[in-house]
Parts: sequence; C-alpha cells; structure tokens
Amino acid sequence: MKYWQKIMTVTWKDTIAEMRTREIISSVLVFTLLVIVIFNFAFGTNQTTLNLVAPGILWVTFTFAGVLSLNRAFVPEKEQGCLEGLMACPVSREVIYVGKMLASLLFMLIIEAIALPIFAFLFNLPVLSLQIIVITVLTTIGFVTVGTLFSALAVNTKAREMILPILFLPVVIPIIISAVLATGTALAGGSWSELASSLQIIAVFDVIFLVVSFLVFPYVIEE
Amino acid sequence: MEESGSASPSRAITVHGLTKSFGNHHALKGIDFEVSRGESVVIFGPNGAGKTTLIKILATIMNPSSGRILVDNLDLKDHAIKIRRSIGIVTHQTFLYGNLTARENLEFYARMYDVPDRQKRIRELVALVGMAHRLNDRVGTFSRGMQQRLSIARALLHRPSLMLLDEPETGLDQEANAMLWEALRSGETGTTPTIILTTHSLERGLEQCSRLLILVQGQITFEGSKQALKLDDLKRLYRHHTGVNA
Amino acid sequence: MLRKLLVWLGVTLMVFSLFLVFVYVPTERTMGIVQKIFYLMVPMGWLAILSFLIIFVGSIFYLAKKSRRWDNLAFCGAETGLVFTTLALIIGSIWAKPIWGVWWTWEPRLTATLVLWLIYIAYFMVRSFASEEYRGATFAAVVGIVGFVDIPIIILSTTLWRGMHPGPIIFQGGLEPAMLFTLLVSLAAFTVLYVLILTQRVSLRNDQMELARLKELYH
Amino acid sequence: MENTGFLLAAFSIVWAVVFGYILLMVNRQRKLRIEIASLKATLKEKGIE
Repeated sequence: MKYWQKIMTVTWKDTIAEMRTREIISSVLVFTLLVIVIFNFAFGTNQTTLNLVAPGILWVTFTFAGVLSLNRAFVPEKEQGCLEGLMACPVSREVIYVGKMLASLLFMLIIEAIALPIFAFLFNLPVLSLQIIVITVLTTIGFVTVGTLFSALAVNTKAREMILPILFLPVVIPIIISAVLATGTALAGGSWSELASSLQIIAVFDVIFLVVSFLVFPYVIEE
Repeated sequence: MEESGSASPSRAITVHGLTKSFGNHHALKGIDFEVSRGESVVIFGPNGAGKTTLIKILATIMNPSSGRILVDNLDLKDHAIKIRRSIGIVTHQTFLYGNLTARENLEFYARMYDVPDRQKRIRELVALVGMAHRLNDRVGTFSRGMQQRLSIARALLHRPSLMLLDEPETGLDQEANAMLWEALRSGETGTTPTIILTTHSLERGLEQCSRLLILVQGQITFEGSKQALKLDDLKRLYRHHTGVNA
Repeated sequence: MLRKLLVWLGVTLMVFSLFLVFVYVPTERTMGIVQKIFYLMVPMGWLAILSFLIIFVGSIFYLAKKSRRWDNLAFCGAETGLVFTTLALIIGSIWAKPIWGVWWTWEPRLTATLVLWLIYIAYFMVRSFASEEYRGATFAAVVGIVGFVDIPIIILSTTLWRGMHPGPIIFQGGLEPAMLFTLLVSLAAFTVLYVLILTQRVSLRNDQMELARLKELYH
Repeated sequence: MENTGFLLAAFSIVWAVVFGYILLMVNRQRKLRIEIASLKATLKEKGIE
C-alpha cells in the first residue's frame, strides 16, 4: 500500500508541474494537429484513399507525439539535481520508474483523447469506437513503458533529443505494426475476434516491457 | 531516527575499503573511516579529490564499486531504503522543482519521507528558514539564495539523524549558512544529528566540526581531531597534503 | 591448442558444406538453383540472432557485475552481429531479385532482420552518444537486453503484418533429408566460424583496452 | 541454369566480407601489439610499471 502511495506521489508531482505550465500537453497537441493537417494535404481528400491510409496516419502521428512528450519526461529531473533528490528518498528505484511512467501515460492519453475526435472530424472516420479506444490505450501503455526507460537513459547522454527516437522507434515497431493492423480492421468494421491476434501482441509487449523496464531502470539512473 | 539517541554509544557510520571507479578513472581508492553518533566530521580536499563521490555514495545515490558501509550498524547495501529515511542532504543543487510552489515541493518530499503531520511540519520549517511569505509561489521565481533556504527546509523535513552537507556554502549566503548550522545545533531535528561536511573553506570547516579528514586523489591522507589545530596549522597541513593553497 | 583444433574443424566443415551445396544437394524444382542461397541465408539469420543472445548474456552480467570483460563480450558480439546481420540483409535482397523480381521485398523474415539491424545500430549509437564511456556501456547493456527481448515480438508482428502464418514459408512440405543435412552442416560450419571470429574480436578488444590503460598510465 | 550468377554473387559477398573482417582484425591487432610492447618498454624505463 505504501508502495502505491509513493508511486502516486511521484505521479502527482509530475502532474501538477505539468498542469502549471502545460508544457508537454499543449506543445504536443499542437504538433499532433499540424501533423494530421499535413497528412491531409499529402493524401488529398479522396475518401477511399483516406480510409486506406488513416490507420497509418493515426499511428505515425501518435508515435511522434509519444517521442516528443517522452523526450521531456526527465528534463525537469535533471534541473537542480532533482533526480538525485528522488534517488535519496526512501523508496526503491522502481517507484520512480512507475510513478514517472504513469504520469507520461496520463499526458499521452489526454493528448490522444483530444486528438482522436479531431481526427474523426477532419477525416470523416468513425475512430471513436470502443475497439479503437482499447487499441489506443494498450499501445500507449507499450509506448510509455519502453519510452520512460529510454527517456531516463537519453537525458543522460549528449544530444538527448536525437537519441530517444533512435532507441525508441525500432523497439516499438512491433506494436506500431499491430496497432495499425488492428485499427485498419476496426475501421473496416471487423469483429473483436479479428482484432484478437494484434491485440494479443500489443498486450504481450506491454507486459514484457513493463517487467523488463522495471528491472533495468535502476541501472539507467545509477552511476 | 527515533533510536538515534539510544543508549549504545555505537557508531553512526563505518566505511571500510570503499572504492569507486568510473571506467579507468578511480575516484575513491580504498577509504576507511568511522564517525560516532552526533559527531561532526569535515572532509577537506581539492577539486576532483572524490569528496562529492563519497557524499553521493553515503547518500545511496551512487553505488560503490567495492567496500562496505554501515550506517547505524546496518549495511548500506541491504538496508538502503531504511537508511535513506535518516539522511538529510544539502548540496549546491537544491533538489527543488522550479514549476512547483514552495509548498508543493515540501509536500512532495514530506510524502516521500512519510513525514507525520505534514502541514504543521512544513509551516514550522518555512518559518525557520524565513520563507513563510513565499510559500505559495513557484520556486522558479525565487532568487538563488531563497531557493537554497528552501532547500534547507527540504533537507530537514524528516528530522534526519545524519546530515550530509556537500559544499553547502556554495550558493548559501552568510545568513542562510548561519541559519543552517543554528538549526542543526539547536536540536531542531530532535537530537543533534551526525554531520559530514565537505567544504573548500578551511575556516568554516574547522569552526563547525570536531574532526577532520583530508582527501586527496581518492585517498584519505590525514585524519585528526581539531583540538590541537589552529587555522594556520591546518593551512600548512593542507598545503602539505594537497600541494594546493587553501 | 583448442583454437587450432577449432580452425581445422571450421575449415573442414566449411569445405564439406560447400561440396554439399554445390555438388551433392539436389536443385529445388520450383525455384531452381538460386534456392541454394537458402543454405547461406539461414546461417546468417541464425548468427544475427545468436549474436544478440551473446549481447544479452554479456549485458546482463555486465549490469550485475560491472566487470569490463562482460561489456567487452557484449560489444564484440554486437560488432560481429552487425556484420552478419548486414550480410543477411544483402543476401536476402540477392535472393529476392530472381524470385520476386525486386531487390527488396517486405517479406516477414527480411523485415524482421531489418528491424534487428536498426536495433544493432541503436546499440552503437547510444555508446557513442554517452558522455562517459562507462555510462555508454551501461546504456548499451540496457539496449541489448531490451532488444533481445523484443526479437520474438518483432518476428511475430512482422509475420502477422504480411498475413502469413508462422512457420516455414520456403518449403511447404518440409525439407527433404538431403537438404536438411546440407543445411545442418552449413549451420555448423558458420557457427564454428562465428566462434572463431568472436574470440578473435574479443582478444583484439582486450588489447585495445590494455593500450588505453597503458596510455592512461603514461599521462 | 539460369540465376547461377545470383548464387555465386551471394557466396562471394559473404566470403569476401568474412575474410575482409578477419584480415582487418588480425592487422589491427598486430599493430596494437607492437604499440603496446613499445609503450610497455617506455613505461619500464620510466619505472612506472
């Protein structure tokens, strides 16, 4: 119980800091909108084409939004040595990982919750279904489990903005593939059982990388 | 922290054969020392001697490469979380989030350290460091000196029995520095804490501590109590061991 | 001594496998002679994954023990792995051209190999971007562990992506005994070669480290 | 026998790269060993090692 309280304390801290400046949510949201609009120019307004490329557009957008927001996750911790302050606190390193991960998850979900209706509106597509919401939530969990780990790593390197996408993108390719497939099936009116294999891959990814990141995170922040 | 005043005159810290390497660079090369409860020890040494590394290892922020450290007779490796509860740290970095208010910062750390009666304790401490009027302002808007004062409040929140002070005077003005020592001496934290201080200032170190160590290139080259030493002797001694004027 | 034995074993196996591939094994009917690239492609793919297994083991022990030797093993595994993964990609495209008429095709195994190759690149990038070398080693170890765990998921998802069922796609009805034998000998030959190359690389890296240490002493 | 060229190309590329890599390593190691030996000698003269 104590464990969860500490985790929530870290998440709470990140959340109020974000609420104060809206640095991540507002900038990533604007970025997301711009990408969606630009894709519209790139693929024209032909509804058949749009139906075909929509899943790809959606996930390219969310992937880059994820990279952008995760890049910021550990920046405040490096100012004024806060990460060391956190490490000196009487909690295990994993608490820091899970707390920060949950905060990033929350921010990403807020961004997606705003972006999805806009996407539906601009592309005239029924993306506000339960199926797509489940796909989005599961995939986003996958993004932030690995992303939080790599974000903590990237912030300790030179050129940290560059290193996160280089690490993050190849590793999350399996869930991007699965999310695109599942979204396509869902948009075409497929049943849950048709989504099952994609969703399974995403879920397996989430669980495995939650465990792996949990285990290796301490090594990333300790010297 | 509660048992720090217990009857056994045991040691607060035992460091044995401590080494730390960063790749090919050996920051600490086998360090041994002991600190008794309530004692205050100052560590002198030129830049790059390993002072900050030593403090970080004692604070469990960094892992040693080898060696054994006992804090309150508990092995640091096995009881890190328990030991962290009794440690307070002040360094030239404040560990404060610029986007949070003073209250939120303190509240955050108070929760992390399970401080009982949080609000009361926070009020007490901001009053102590003279920051009560800025409690609801964002720390990012504070001057350097004010942030440092708040950082002292942060370090004392959980009434630590072991204070690690890594060059605290960097960024602390005279007044805040005096305030820090006053708080530590007055028993604000419950009992007089054990103190380990690193500093460049021989005067201040000698003034505040009962024992001193000189650390040069990752090794302790001198250890002694201050009784016999005057500032001039210390200066000579320091030059002798480090080859640098203090 | 052991090494000499291994060299001879490797040379013998290699010559034998060449004989099997070019003389002994029958030519597959539908794909013709180009199918024989298969005996090269499978070992390359196997070495790409074996190398990542070595990176994985080296990385775990490096994180646990922080000993330079384990990082050296992981690093050398990564370098040889990158060489063989690159070869796997090249051979894959030489295979694709006569069969499908294009140099690159998003065939599941080829796609998975490409993703693996990108992770290898990330492994080296993170090292060169780290501010200090020892931190780079730690970060690379993390990438090595995450990357290895990712491999089965990558293979699963790329297979699903192309709408193919997992399993052999090169031969519908399984391998003929002669083909299987040839394949096994090729695998053995390349594995021995791999061990030789890896040990050579590790010994080279140890020398590099020794030189760095001596230079440090000198200064 | 169509496509024999592709087969031969594949085999020769693999062998070229493998032998190139081995040669590169052996070469580098030989140079390194010479450097190490000379450095050790100088260090010995200076009495460090």
